[in-house]
Amino acid sequence: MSDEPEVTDEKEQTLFAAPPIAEQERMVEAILFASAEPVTIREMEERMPHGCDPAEALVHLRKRYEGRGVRVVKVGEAWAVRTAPDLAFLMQKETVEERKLSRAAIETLAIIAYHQPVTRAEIEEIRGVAVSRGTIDQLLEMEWIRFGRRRMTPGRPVTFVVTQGFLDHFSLESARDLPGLKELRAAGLLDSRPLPGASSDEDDEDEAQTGQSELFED
Amino acid sequence: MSDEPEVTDEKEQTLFAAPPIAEQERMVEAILFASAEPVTIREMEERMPHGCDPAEALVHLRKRYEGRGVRVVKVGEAWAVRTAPDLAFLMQKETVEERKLSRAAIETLAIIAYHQPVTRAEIEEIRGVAVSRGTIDQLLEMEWIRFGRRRMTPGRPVTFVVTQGFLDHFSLESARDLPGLKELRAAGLLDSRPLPGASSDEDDEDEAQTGQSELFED
Amino acid sequence: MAEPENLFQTQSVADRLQAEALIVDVDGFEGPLDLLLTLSRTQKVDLRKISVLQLAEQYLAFVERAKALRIELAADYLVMAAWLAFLKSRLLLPPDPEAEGPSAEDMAAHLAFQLERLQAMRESAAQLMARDRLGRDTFVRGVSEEVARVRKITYTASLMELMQAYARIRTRDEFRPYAFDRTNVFTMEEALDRMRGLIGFAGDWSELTTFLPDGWASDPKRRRSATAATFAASLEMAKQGQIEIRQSDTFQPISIRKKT
Repeated sequence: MSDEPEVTDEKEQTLFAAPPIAEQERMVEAILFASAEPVTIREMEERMPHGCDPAEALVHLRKRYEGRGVRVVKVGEAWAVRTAPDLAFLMQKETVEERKLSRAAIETLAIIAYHQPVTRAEIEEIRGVAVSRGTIDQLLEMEWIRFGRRRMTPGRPVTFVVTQGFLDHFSLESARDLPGLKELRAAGLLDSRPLPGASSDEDDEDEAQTGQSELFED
Repeated sequence: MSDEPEVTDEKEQTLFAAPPIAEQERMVEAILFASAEPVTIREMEERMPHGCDPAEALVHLRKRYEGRGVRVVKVGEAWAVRTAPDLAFLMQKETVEERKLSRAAIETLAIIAYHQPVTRAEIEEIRGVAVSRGTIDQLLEMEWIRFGRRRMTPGRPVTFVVTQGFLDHFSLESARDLPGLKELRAAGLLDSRPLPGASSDEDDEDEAQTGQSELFED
Repeated sequence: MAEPENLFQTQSVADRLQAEALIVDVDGFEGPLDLLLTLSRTQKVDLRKISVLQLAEQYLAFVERAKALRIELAADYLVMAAWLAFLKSRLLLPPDPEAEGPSAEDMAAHLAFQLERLQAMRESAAQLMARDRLGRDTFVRGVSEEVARVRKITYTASLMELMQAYARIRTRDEFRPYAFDRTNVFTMEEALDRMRGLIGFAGDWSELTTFLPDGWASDPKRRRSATAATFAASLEMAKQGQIEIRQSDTFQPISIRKKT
């Protein structure tokens, strides 16, 4: 284009000189951002204009991201941008799903509420079936039941009692406010009448009541 | 947060105070870097601690990335980090071969973008030719257009509008930023003038006008 | 761009190709408006100053050519041709003050508007496609992190459910599953089997009660069941024409005998 040597010199210099380091830093930034895999210095060099020094640009870039929400990290021989570890919690979204308590769990809970403090063996006796470990764990985790005092009987079994959280959930002042069987029946909450001749549940009732009053005397 | 700040005691303030804005900026940075898709303010809010103001943090963050290798861009109602367009030459490796769009598809897309919400009949009237089912399907499949509200005219025809994906693809903050939109509107070229004498679709007309002005007015 | 008259008689290969491309478009999907827009470019004026009359003539000439060359034109091209012919005649004739409907000028203006609008959309489409495009000019994050969905399950139960559960347990013993008592039931099938075996021996009238099985006559419950079953069986056999039944009066003993 121009024959004048001094102009050529200048032109050549601009043509072949590497971009300023700030510009190189931008390039490295864009490359690291868009790459699915960590990028080696060599790979950066291949992609950047002739004469670039990605290693030096990286030093600047790394500094720039110090303390930021993302960081420039070395992965083996390559480089990548990663979320700052202290912000990992942002990468999850909590969704709350409400489910009905299983029949086993609600029955176990009911027995504990009516008979507390009650041992696992006693729960099983009342329910007539074994109580799975998972059911108890679930209720403990929900913080609706907790461990009570150990029973002073052979084996010193642990007992379960209901918690304040349980009372709050069911809007009860205390477990004593739970209606007895007779009241449940009077309120039509029992679908059944006792069979004629079947042993009356009066005793049951009494027992439950006794159990309860015992429990709540402290 | 509180309506009566003077009543709120110090303890409560520390307990419920949002993180400092610099910290919020880091969080927004991490969230945007981690996502290929634009993220709405609302989504950020859901993931950030209570009381955060991602919109304000974004103002700072956007400024911070001005002139960098990556930029914080607004895409409709959402935000994303994208590489600076002048560095595209570094990204040959990342370029995805794009399905070639037919001339009919490109024109149809432009008509939907500039005239939205627009019915199929209106597109056909502008192009002077039937729009093939495949063209609309292709644009829907690319998630560049979606169905808008039905037009409240006889037959209740469906309308088409462009999507956030469209804005993202063409680096548009909103449909208002379409190139030449203002000039086209000033020249009356976005009106859907009926053929003189063909009065049957007067109602259509009015609605279409309202739709557009609604959409593009600020 | 070739003059429309020349579209079908050009000599150069390039022109011929161009003409063919236009014909393909005519056959294809671009439509009469696209053809008009293409023809309008020969006027080398702003679309706003276009001569619609001239354009109509160009279009009609094109359609004539196509017909002469036996090119099948789609219906909408012919509709447009008819409309343009009408428009042309209206533009050439002095306006009829009695005429209803839009004036020729309005119609011509509308056509010019349509062409201008289509042209504007073409240009906008080109501008749009020339913008910075994601995946070509700008790029998304290479390693996107999925937002882990932490699903937290909370369980719930109502006080009613709690009380009902308790009541269910405590009253469980009051119930036992219902089982049909079969030990004291003599079925009709059994009675039929028995009767079929016995009837051969009863040539004369015999009382139904004599057919009751052994051990079913004493206990009232068993007798009722056996009597009912035997009676039902005898009705069935009578229906089949195997026996006859007789009863002298209400509540009198029922007798049966083999039908001869």
